[in-house]
Amino acid sequence: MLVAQKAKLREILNALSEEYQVAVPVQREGTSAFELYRDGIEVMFNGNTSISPKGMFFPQTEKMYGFKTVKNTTEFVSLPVEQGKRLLFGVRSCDMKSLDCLDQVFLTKGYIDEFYKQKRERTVIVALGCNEPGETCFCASLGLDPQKAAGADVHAYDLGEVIGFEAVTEAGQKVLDLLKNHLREQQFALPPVGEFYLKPEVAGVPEKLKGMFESPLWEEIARKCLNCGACTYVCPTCHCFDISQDVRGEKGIKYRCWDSCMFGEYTQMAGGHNPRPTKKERVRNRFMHKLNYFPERYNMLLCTGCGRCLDVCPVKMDITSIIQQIKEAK
Amino acid sequence: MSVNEVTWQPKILVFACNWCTYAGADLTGLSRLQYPATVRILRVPCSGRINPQFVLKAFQKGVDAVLVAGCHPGDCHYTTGNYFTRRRFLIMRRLMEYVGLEPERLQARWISAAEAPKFQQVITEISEQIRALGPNRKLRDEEWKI
Amino acid sequence: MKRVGVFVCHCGTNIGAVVDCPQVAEKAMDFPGVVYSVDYKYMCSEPGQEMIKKAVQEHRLDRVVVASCSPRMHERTFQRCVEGAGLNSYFVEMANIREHCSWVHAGEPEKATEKAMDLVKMAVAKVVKNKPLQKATIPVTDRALVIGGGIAGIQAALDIANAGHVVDIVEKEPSIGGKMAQIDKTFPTLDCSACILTPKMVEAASHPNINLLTYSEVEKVEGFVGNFDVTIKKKARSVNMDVCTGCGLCMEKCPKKVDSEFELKMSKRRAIYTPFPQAIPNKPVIDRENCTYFNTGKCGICSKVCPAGAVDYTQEDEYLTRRYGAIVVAIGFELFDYSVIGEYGYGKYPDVITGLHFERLVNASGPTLGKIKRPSDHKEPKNVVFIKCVGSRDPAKGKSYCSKACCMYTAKHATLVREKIKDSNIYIFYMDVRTPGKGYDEFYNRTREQYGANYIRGRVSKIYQQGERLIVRGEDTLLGRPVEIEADLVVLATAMVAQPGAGQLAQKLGIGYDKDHFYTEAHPKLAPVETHTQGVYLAGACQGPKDIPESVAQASAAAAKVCGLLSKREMLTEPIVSEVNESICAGCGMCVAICPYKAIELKTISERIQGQTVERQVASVNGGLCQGCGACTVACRSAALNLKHFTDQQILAEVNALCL
Amino acid sequence: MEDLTLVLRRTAKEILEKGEAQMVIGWEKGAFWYSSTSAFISKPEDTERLIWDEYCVNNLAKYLLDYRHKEGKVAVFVKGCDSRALNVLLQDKQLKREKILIIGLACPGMKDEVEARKLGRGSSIPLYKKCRECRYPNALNYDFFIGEDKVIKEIPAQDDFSEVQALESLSPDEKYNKFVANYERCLRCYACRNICPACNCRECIFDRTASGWSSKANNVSENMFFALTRALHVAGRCVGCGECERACPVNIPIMLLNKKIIQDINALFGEYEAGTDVTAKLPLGGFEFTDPEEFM
Amino acid sequence: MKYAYFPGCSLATTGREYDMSTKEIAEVLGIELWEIPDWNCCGASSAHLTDYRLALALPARNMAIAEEAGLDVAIPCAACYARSKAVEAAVTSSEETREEIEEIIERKYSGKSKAKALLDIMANDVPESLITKQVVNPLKGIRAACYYGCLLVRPLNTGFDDPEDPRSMDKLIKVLGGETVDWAYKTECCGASHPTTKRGVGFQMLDRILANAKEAGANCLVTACPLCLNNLDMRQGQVEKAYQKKYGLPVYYFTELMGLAFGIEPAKLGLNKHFVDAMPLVQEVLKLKSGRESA
Repeated sequence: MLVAQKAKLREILNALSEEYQVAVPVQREGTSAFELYRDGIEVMFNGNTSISPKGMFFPQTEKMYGFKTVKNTTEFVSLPVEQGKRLLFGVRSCDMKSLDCLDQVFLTKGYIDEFYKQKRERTVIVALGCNEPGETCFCASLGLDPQKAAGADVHAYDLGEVIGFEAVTEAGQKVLDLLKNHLREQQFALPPVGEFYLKPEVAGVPEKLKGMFESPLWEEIARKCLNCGACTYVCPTCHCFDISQDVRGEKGIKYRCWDSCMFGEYTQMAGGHNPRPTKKERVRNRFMHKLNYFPERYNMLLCTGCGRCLDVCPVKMDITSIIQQIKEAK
Repeated sequence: MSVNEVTWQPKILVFACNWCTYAGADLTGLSRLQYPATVRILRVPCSGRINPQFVLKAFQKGVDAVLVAGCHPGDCHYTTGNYFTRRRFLIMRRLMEYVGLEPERLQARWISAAEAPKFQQVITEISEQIRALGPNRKLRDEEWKI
Repeated sequence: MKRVGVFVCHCGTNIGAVVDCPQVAEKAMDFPGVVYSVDYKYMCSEPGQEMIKKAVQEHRLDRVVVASCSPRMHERTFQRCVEGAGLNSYFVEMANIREHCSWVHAGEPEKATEKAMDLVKMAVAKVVKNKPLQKATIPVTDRALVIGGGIAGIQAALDIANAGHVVDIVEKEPSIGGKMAQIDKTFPTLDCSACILTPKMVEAASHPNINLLTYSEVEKVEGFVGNFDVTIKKKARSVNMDVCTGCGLCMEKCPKKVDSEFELKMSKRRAIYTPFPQAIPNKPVIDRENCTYFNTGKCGICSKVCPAGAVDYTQEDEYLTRRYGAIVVAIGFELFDYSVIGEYGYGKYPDVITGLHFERLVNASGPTLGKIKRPSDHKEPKNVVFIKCVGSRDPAKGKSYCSKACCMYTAKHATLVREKIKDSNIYIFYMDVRTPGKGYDEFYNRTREQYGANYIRGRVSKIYQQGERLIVRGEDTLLGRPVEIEADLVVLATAMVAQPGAGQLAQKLGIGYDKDHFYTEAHPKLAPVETHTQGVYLAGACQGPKDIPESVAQASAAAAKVCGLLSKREMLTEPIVSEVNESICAGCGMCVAICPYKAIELKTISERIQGQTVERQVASVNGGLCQGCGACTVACRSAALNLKHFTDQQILAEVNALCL
Repeated sequence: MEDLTLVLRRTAKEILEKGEAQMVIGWEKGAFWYSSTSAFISKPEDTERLIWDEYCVNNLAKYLLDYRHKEGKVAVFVKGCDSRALNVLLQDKQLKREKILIIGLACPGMKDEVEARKLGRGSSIPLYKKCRECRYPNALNYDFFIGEDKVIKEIPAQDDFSEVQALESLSPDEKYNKFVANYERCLRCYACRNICPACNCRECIFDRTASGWSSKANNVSENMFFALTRALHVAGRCVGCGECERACPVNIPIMLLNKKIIQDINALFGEYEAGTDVTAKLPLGGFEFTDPEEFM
Repeated sequence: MKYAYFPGCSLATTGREYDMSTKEIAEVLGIELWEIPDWNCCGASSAHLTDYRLALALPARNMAIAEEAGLDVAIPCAACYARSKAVEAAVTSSEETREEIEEIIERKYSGKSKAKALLDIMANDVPESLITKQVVNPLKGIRAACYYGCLLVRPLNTGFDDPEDPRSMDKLIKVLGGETVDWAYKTECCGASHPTTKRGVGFQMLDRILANAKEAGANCLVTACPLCLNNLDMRQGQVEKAYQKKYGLPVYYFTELMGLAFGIEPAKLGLNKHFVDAMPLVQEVLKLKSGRESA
């Protein structure tokens, strides 16, 4: 395994910055997220970020195109698009899995989302293995390996004083080649993964949900819910968006921005009708989508066990307990 | 609107009530009292109609200063509208200052229909203050230019 | 897409000499929605207006912006102009490029031109969001209500009735007449008050267009201008008015004697009574609180002696609801209760009285039959002290205002004392003597010079009883020394204060009142008899202290306003009013508290929510009452309220346009 | 508090058995030892789930809105701050008093769950800042009260505005930079709004882009517009329960804005403590002729 | 009950009996009086004739010491009370004044400690039941003209009683079993220093007070002010001589009468220290009581 002293990470990231636009997990003001790397910035090693790296590929607000009206005719104006290679350092297994989910949505089944694709294609990902699961983590229950993130270009391992690297893809190999002078070969065994506190049993749940659309369970589960969008906005897999425009006089910009199925106006129709008028329907949709519709369509859960939603939920809605309740429901 | 340092001129939005300040501004014109061409007056029926959110929006969209103006207390055409204005903007001005807006950029004055010299003086004064402060960038939503 | 036409006016050289009007017109073509733009010498002239009308037709314009002078000058002109072109009159906006531009930036033509463009841009942004508004008509009920049957109420009622409208007078006492009926003589002419009042009372009672509702009070007021639904409580008189002949036998025979309110407790009346001999209607009522029959079930003498069988112990309070087009409030005043003032003995000295007591003491039909006798021992006083401004101009213990009539009535009292008691001495303590009024100052001077009243400029610091006399201690500020007078009688010119129930009545009517509970006129100079509630007018001292001539003048003014309103079958209402989006309104009621016109109330609506019918409250704007100030819209957090023609969206559009 | 849990269960059970309410809203244990969460109990036997411990921070008052159009009564447990919140809902005419059964509690102060997770079980966990400053630990408006002693802590004489004042003393640019730093990370998930008892509009203007007030776009300018507008909307009605701050997934010190306004209302229009008196006139729902005059 | 106690200069000199009786009754009622250590003159009228700030600073210092101890201040003398109340009002109504005064006295005084007239405490703060319980000699035979003087209840809105017709002392005397008369000179000026410097003016003022009390049927005057007592008691003989009248009205501090009612030995109350012999009426009260007891 190629390793480097943790203390050398700064040099490594500086070296990578010469080739890539690098983003790293950073802690700030009691919260954490991926930020563009600047020399000297402290990289967060403990646990996962509060905000997932989803926005790197699917930003919360994304301009699509501009337009201009001149004397009753409309012209389109293309907007500058950021180019160049990017590198994401420190993506965890769960978030790696979420990119798999997003890839399914944005790149398969005959529809390609150019905005997503452009960003995805110019990004190399160095995943960082988890040794000690967080209190709200449950990726292992969903079949993920917390130490080796599937789909990453490079696997990095936290080995105490040192960091280990293994290239998985060709792009990953290029990254390590770049770091030749900073890495040395040394044998290391991966430390054992710690115990998970949350262990939902997800087997059979997607199938069981098929018959549970009218279950009284949803009403009960939904009672707590405030219908805020915190869970959906921190979720690495939620990918709903709304298209809107900002018009200033004769010019304007079309943009898309994250939307949340928890919001009342999410399914509001032009005529005022709302097929999901109360939180019962909204909560049901959220979990049906994650645990039934998505698996049916893409053959994978729309949940990666990152635990962010149960961490941020102000009223402690807990997907693991909901999975349990579904299992136990008659 | 983007800020061009060279050609920049202060852009001051005045919310004026129809009965006192707007009429006062009319009288300023009738009296040919000159003031800088930095202000644009937006007519509302009563200063009580001025929603503090209008002020926020104006700063977002790019004005350099806002003047909220209406009848003197006791003179409101609608009896009490300006008393509500007073309460709302006592809070609003302090809040804006608290988040970092320079106090000169949001001002409130009572200007009656007869106070043309006062209107002239207030506008001149604010224009000078804003010219000294330079363009406002705070709260501004500049993302949407093409 | 809207089709906006922009018309830029040069106003001769007023605008054109500074602002480059053709350039403004040209630039306007770039603004979203503008399909036609032109400049012209005089937009408001006949040819100018014709030009607009023609352009509307030729270019299929549906919105018009006129960039010219102040809308306060010509908005109506251009509204009529576009109306003439077949558009809704609210489809025109004006950009004020004269008063707000060319005239004030004369030395900066370039900047002025740039500003003119901005102003046009703002107007265009607004006008495309203008909605068609219609002036609505509301029916006007041809009937007026006068609340209060004093001289102001009577005068207003007579004037309205003489113009051919039906009027109801509601009076809480058993008789109309009010305070003026208690007064002996009127200044400055010294003619007898009853002699000039009584004919008016009779006229009111016999007028075919006037209905008297005495011993009645206003219970509830609903509705709005032209259509007030007023519930009136007619208190049980216990005497059948239709049958009673007013012979007075019952009053003679009634064994129960009670202090007379009319005589300020200085003499007695019976439990079945009319307040005074000339009362109108001159038919008695039973004071149930004091009547032996009502208290013990025994007696019943009045019923037995009544030749007409009019006494009816079983009568009950009656409520009637009538619709009125207009209301005149004339509830008058009360006198300041001087018993809160320690210097004057907290009301414990019987020979310290008010001016109104004095009126009764000097009145030929009063308790002393016109002989001035002091209450304690019925002796004729020799030294009489008058103290003015008792409770007036005294923010510490009374009211801060001047009661206006006291200087004159005190002078009148002084002359009356001197006329009736030749060897009397008069001392008048005053702060200032205020006598603006026709013949007033002459009267005051006569009081001093001819009648020899001693005017002492200063306040009284203490009155106390010493033996049979009252020692009045004060200061003569002109001589700069204390004075002490041994008085037989002290007459206080107590302040005029609002009626005790004035506040509650104001709340029922939705009109404003000041800190002293006097009713607030709509404008102190230009709308002195109107209130902020359309259709409710003020007359007399309920609006502020007044003497008789002023009350009568205001009453006639109020009557003129009422006649103006009632002369039409229906009236137009301004369409610029607030409106509620009920689906958004949460019914918090913040707007209700804020509206100065009581135009908003909460109403209950029922709607289907998820297959279930629920009732909830929402705000509801009464377009007849709303004056369009828009204060409510700001209080509405969810923006369920909006002001037509000045909507959030319209104002935001102007803000946005300015910032482009 | 152990004992009170039993009283609380018994009370809830009685209420349901006697049919005094259709549902009882209280707290139950969440996934972790330091998390307690709202519980909705409608069967007597389920009352065993209810608990009362030092993590019952969740303000339950706003849940009542979900049941305002339902038949029958709902019972709710309230601490001091919840009680003030409930009063605001009553003041705003969003609830009918007769449809709610309020069970008052004396609150010893709630422990900070973020700290709890950090410090671990068994260590001494500090109270939430808002609890340390709390002046009304006891429910103010209730049908009956659970617990013997009402005042169970030393109550500060005044709200603590030191953080507000520290911020006020900075230069305009310093203040603005802090403001930007805080709201740059706002997700506009509206958790703060949705948990806030003073945010009780039927439809928020931020949920109606058609109103023209807000766009859905997330940028710091729009985020600041949201923050300032919400602060103005709850002005005079914020009870200081701090739930907005607790709910924020990105840890924005939202109360800094609310407390600023509370401080200014006190100074300008006289002391006013939202939610302590249902009959009080709202500071921004009225005015005094004698209000400070600085617009001359 | 605990108060800081500010006796003031008079109580250490001409008004000794006021101080003595105050301490005696306080003990009986269980009121702890903590004499302000190192107290200074309230400034009386001389200070505020000299300088506005001096007039506030002098009493402020006393009040500040009491505030440090967290106590309200019990003040027997009417002038001391008026000055101390004035500074309390000044610092609470103006931040600027407070800062200025604090700078002068080099202490903090926020106005939190309140100046309280001793009469106010006895009439309003001490529960009536507590006083009734202590009465062993009801004041039968006392027909008092309660004399409040000019300072105790003025100016308007600061005092504890009606400035035109104060009644707190009347109430107290009645609780003690005495009678009071309604008279007109309750709040008139006693002449202050005029009886010393301008006898003509001063004596006339005293004469009117005494005459009005007598006329109203009083057999004694009761006061809460050492200067008033001084004038009415010490000068009474001179006034009688000047106007060829005979009044013979003893003048008591209300505290003395409280002490008398509580059964405290008259000498301990200073009742033997008066110019107009105060003892005969005292004896009468005691006699009436023993008469009642023997009967």
